[in-house]
Amino acid sequence: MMTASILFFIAIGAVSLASALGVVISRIPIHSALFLLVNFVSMAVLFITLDAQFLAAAQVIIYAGGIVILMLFVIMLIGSDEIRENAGHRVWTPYVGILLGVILLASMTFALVEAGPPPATSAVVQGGVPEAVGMTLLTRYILPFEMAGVLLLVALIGALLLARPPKQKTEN
Amino acid sequence: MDWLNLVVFPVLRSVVLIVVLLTGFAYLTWYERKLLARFHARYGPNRAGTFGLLQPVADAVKAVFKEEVIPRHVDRWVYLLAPMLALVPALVIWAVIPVAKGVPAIADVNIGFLWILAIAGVESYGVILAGWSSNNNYSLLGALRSSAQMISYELPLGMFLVSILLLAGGFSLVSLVETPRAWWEWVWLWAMFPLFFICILAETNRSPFDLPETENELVAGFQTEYGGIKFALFFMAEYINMITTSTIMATLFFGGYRLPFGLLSDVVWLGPFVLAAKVILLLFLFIWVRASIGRPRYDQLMHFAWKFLLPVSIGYMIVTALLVVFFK
Amino acid sequence: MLNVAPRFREYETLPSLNDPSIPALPPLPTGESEDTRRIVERFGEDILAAGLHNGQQIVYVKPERLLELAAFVKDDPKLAYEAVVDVSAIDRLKLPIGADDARFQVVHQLRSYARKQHLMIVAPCVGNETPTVPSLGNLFAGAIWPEREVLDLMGITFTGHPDPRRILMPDSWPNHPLRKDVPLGGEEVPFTLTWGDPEFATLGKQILPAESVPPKLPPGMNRENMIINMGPHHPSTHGVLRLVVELEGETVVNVDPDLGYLHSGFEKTGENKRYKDFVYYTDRMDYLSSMNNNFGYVLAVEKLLGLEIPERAQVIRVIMSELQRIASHLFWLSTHALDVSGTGMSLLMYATRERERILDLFEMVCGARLTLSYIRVGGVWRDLPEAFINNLRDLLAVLPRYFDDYEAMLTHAPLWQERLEGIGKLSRADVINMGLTGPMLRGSGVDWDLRRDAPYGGYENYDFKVPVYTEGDCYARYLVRMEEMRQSVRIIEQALRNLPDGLFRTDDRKVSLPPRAELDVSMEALIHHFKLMTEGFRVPAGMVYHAIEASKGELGFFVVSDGSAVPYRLHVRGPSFNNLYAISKMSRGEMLSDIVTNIGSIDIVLGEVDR
Amino acid sequence: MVPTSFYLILAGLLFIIGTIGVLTRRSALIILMCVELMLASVNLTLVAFSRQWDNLTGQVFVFMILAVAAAEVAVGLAIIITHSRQNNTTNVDEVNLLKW
Amino acid sequence: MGLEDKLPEGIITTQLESLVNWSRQNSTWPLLFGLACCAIEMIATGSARHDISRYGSELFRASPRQADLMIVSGRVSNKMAPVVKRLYDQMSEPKWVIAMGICASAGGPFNNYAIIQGVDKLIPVDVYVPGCPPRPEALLYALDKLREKQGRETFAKYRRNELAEAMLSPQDMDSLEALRAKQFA
Amino acid sequence: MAINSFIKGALEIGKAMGVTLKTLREKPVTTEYPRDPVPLYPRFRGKHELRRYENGLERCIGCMLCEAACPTGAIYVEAAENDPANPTSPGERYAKVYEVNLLRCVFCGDCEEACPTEAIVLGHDFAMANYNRRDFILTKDVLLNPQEAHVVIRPE
Repeated sequence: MMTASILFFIAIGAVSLASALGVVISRIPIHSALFLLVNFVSMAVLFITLDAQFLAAAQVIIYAGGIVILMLFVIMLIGSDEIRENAGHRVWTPYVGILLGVILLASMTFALVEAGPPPATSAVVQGGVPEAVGMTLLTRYILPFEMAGVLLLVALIGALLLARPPKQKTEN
Repeated sequence: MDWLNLVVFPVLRSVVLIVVLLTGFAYLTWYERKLLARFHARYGPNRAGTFGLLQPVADAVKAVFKEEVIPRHVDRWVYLLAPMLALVPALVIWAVIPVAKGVPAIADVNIGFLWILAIAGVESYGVILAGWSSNNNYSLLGALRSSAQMISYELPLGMFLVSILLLAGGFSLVSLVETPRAWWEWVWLWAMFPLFFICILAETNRSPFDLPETENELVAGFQTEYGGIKFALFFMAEYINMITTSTIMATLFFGGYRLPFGLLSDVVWLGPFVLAAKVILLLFLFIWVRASIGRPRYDQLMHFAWKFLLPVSIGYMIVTALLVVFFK
Repeated sequence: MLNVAPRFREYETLPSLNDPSIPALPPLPTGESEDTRRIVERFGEDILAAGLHNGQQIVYVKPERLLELAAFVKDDPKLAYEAVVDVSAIDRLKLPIGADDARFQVVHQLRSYARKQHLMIVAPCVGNETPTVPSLGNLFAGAIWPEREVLDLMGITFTGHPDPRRILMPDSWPNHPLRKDVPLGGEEVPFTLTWGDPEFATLGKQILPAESVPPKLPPGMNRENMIINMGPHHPSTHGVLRLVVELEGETVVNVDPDLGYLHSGFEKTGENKRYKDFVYYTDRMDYLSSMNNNFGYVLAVEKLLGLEIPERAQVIRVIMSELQRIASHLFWLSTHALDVSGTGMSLLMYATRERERILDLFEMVCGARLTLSYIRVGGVWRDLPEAFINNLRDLLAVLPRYFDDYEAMLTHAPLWQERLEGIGKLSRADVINMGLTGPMLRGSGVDWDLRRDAPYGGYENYDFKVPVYTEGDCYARYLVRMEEMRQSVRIIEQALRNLPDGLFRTDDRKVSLPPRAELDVSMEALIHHFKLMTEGFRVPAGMVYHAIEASKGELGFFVVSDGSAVPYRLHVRGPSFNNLYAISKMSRGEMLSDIVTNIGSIDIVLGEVDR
Repeated sequence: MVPTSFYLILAGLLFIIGTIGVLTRRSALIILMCVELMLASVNLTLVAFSRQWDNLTGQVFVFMILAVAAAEVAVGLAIIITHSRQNNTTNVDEVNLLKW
Repeated sequence: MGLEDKLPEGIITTQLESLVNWSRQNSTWPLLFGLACCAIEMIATGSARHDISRYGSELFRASPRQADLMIVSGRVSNKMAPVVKRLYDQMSEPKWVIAMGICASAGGPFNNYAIIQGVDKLIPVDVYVPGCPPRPEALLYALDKLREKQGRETFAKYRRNELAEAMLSPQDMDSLEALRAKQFA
Repeated sequence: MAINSFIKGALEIGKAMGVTLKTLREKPVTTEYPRDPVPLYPRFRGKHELRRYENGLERCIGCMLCEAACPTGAIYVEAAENDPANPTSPGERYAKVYEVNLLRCVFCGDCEEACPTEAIVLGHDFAMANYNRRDFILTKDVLLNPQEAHVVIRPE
């Protein structure tokens, strides 16, 4: 079973990497959003392999069911014309971006190699079920939980205010 | 043995389920056409086979042998992907629904409710992407409507589901059906059924809330550019969604595969039939509503969701929570 | 390249009993009325002629003072002609006019709702090849579309017109079809004799290319917004209407109707057919209420003829006209419910189910379901069959119950109310200025019904209520039509009670066929029969505008006769055409779905809009 | 059982892809998506650690991040809509009103 | 074309052919496309009294891509001609056309400048229905006639595109514009 | 009050659903056309037919009045002198060619009305659909020998 689950992990990981690349590379925003969706779903699957079913469901509900749809909605709303990526000035950013990314990758690899393999997993977490997460959330982390609620409310109001169409002189 | 349990049985079950669902879809179209015809004081299909029973076969064969056109102006990949995306969620939602005592369709997972919510969330992709990829203004409007509508109605739907969850005390649908309930719980549950049904209508894009495809305004809405088998897939998705949501409603509100008062609760094979009977009755409701009620305007639909359903559903949830805390 | 077989047979080549006379000019009006006197007093020499003709007030005015005259009759409280209901033009090329006489005349029909008066203003155009005349469009919104139609079909330029585009014909059309020097067109009718002609050899096999030219953006529309083409193939435009809709989100910024996709050349055809033949064509104009179309046309011709109609025929006509009104409204109801409520809605089927029963009655009487041509000049086609009265009574007994059913499904249904209330609002001033008629008028608080206020065909003998609502929205128009159906039932009941015995068509043998039995015994009857069938009847030279209250509004026929058996000029004022003008104003600022509601609420029939 | 390090490597790669996206792309929408990508990769490490140490705090953290992500997307998209409405572009290079 | 392109010829094909023809006969979805008077009778054909749904044809599709049958119900004007043609082109094979009423079939009473004298100048017509307008039953009869024709169809027809061959070659074609010009010459 | 209006609306919706439910119980009004005969009224005007006298002579005397009366020019008649020895019709002349172009006819009944000998009548056959445009020219042969006798002599 060990090998099977590792194979499974590799397959899902590959999907998630490929879709992530797709997000970055694709020219059409809608395609990017779709790749993002694939990435999120693969992430949810990874969560399940990590025994976090509740989070997996939450991931799908919030990310796939909410965020990506919202993005699609916005893309359709403002028109999905391709953006001229090679806009005259600042042609150097992509190269620098890729360079920075490579540096980041190098440093992380270095850190991982330096630290050596982490200790083998000790316990089998049965904490992924909703009850356990809920208990933790509403007891120990009640304050952050409430804060998150407030944050969402504020974001909601903020988004509303921001996206409200500019006041026009109605009635003429 | 592990393999058998892990792979073979689920696969077998899914195959059976898909076959049943496809047949169900085919005969649902027949059922709807016949029933709608009777509501309209006419006969409905009766040329293909006795009582038109072969009508779905004719439709299916015709659709398969129709020329497949991919218009030049569409976004090819997304255009082809969309019908499948529409159909898949309608099928996978079945994984958690119990069809008989101790027999979930695929698996009795402990996040059954969340699964339903999650899949309901991705259901709208097919419609949205179809509308966008068609590169047609009508389709785009249909897609916009669809996305807004789905997000709006998911909220009250989620609230209602959470309320039921509170009553049930667990995420599993199997235990929901099996747990006996007090009479006031039933009454309290049923009181909310009409509103839940409205949400379901909106979620499945069924008339009177079929705004994404409103024939009279948007020609065919998101599916304007689809023909042949691809259109049939959308059709399939809509109708399988109807079956699926009816099953969910039957499970949530009407005791799923169980007969009332615990009659014959030991006869396991009766379960699917009881469930099917309940589903057919609920489908009748779908069609009856379609025959009787006009369609609201898009903005009115949104107002209804945000200004009426959402507050009511939140209120309902709070009251349910109080009831559960004090009486259970 | 293709040879057309030279086998045209004209009616004139057939033995006709007396020579066709030389075309005559319609005589000038004589006498005067209070209104014409007032106008003549004010404008003096610039009024070319004024007075009464066929009982109508007509004023001929010099074109340079037309605008002033229009403003005067509109604003003068003693005249108060608030609305232009129709604009048409006459090409007098084939009439014996003098060399310095204008070739084109523009004819305006004005209406005063407050004083229940009608006024016809005729203005000759300046210039014979490129005629011009001032436009009344800035004064009366109701003149804008009719003037565009005249511009399109007659080629008359209206100076100062707010929107001078062609309206019916494609932009690339080479001529102005209603001019008298333009031929009717068409092709020969094939028979086995001519089947071999190259013209017909390829029929059904030759597929002609027809490129669609990308349409121009109508003026005043912004490409930045979403532009949607509703139609000409769209489920809810009630035919082949094309609406160019500018949307911002789902809010309508602008609507521009594009007509002419069903333009069938009725007027030109009518000018090439005998009076008796055109009855069949009127059926096909507003094909939902052909009885009313027959009625309007026949009344106009009878007015020219000065014909008296037997009492029984009058009552039969009223019965038929009202039945047709119910049938038309039922069809409107079903399609309106379909548009607003969706395909599954049963009301579509219920209303058509009851309509079928009316069509059955029609078939019983006329032998056809839709294109009835039952009302003929001089009376009606045949007498009522015996079973008709009883069947009609049966139907009348159940109809109100069905209406109750419809109302139970709609009137207070929350979704229906929400979709209709406050949608497509038109104020009283708007509807009058735009020249709207029928339920559009009555839904906005104008208490006007031609059946009551300018009675024709014996309507003065019936007691009925004219429903009027002041809200001016789609819901008010819905209520108006529902009530009209009930009132129509009342009228028919009264008519049935007073159905007299007697002739079903006039016995004036100059217009009406002799009974078949007489053919074998009377030579004179045979002669009349032959003459009526070959040449038709002649109509004295004259000019008439006659309007009736059709189910969709004021249906007017403007006929100019030169004394022959073929109309010289035949113009139809279709209620749908003028009512449709309001769609832009109604829909602006509302949602996309409301356009559909508004179209349904206007109740258009494209056959009549495009003619 | 897949070792935690695998998850960490995957998360790292995803994070880097996200970073590169943010740095290279100019469309505000895609930048937003890439930020989401980075957040998601962090989520993955948190869940992986949560399992590693048998401690639910990691999952609770992920929950918070989900909330933050939702809020961020809502506000971000609102900004993008407003901006594109006024300037008709979502190109971040053209968002330079504050530049002197 | 659809699947039939990929099939070998043989007995199975014949069996399949009859199945496919049967399915097409019983599931002919018309295009929701009304022009004039005949459109009203077409609607009446769908109404409760006549009930076209008995033939499985009540699904009037508004989008040409989903329709199999175009019922040209009424007169086609010069302005409408390109639209009709375009709609026909947008329908996917196999597709059929019923010219309902005499106006669509041959111009009918409108023998004048405005009306195309028969829609078969624009698109190939399978069944013509006389009548002005035809009774709903006449349309149902035409549908029966069409079913007869559908029953005789073969895959080969679509494979070899016989339909196109039956038409004249482009150089023989007269354009609508030329036709129009001839009328006024 | 939102709840109040909601309840009222629900009642109204219930009423509408009641109407449809009522119809569900009724028998459909459909006429099963090809199976059941269509109820036609005597005045219905369908396909043309030419009539004969009982002795077999054609009624048509070739007067061409129908052709003149036809508003759309759908009738074509060519008359010829009767052979006195073997007359086709009782009069002096008979119709050598009598054709109706069904695709131009509006079934108005004017020919019927015009005919002095009641030779041409509009029958009750409405099933005229066909595949080829050439099939719609009714020649004299077809007109004289209808497949089924649909002729209804109208009392008027």
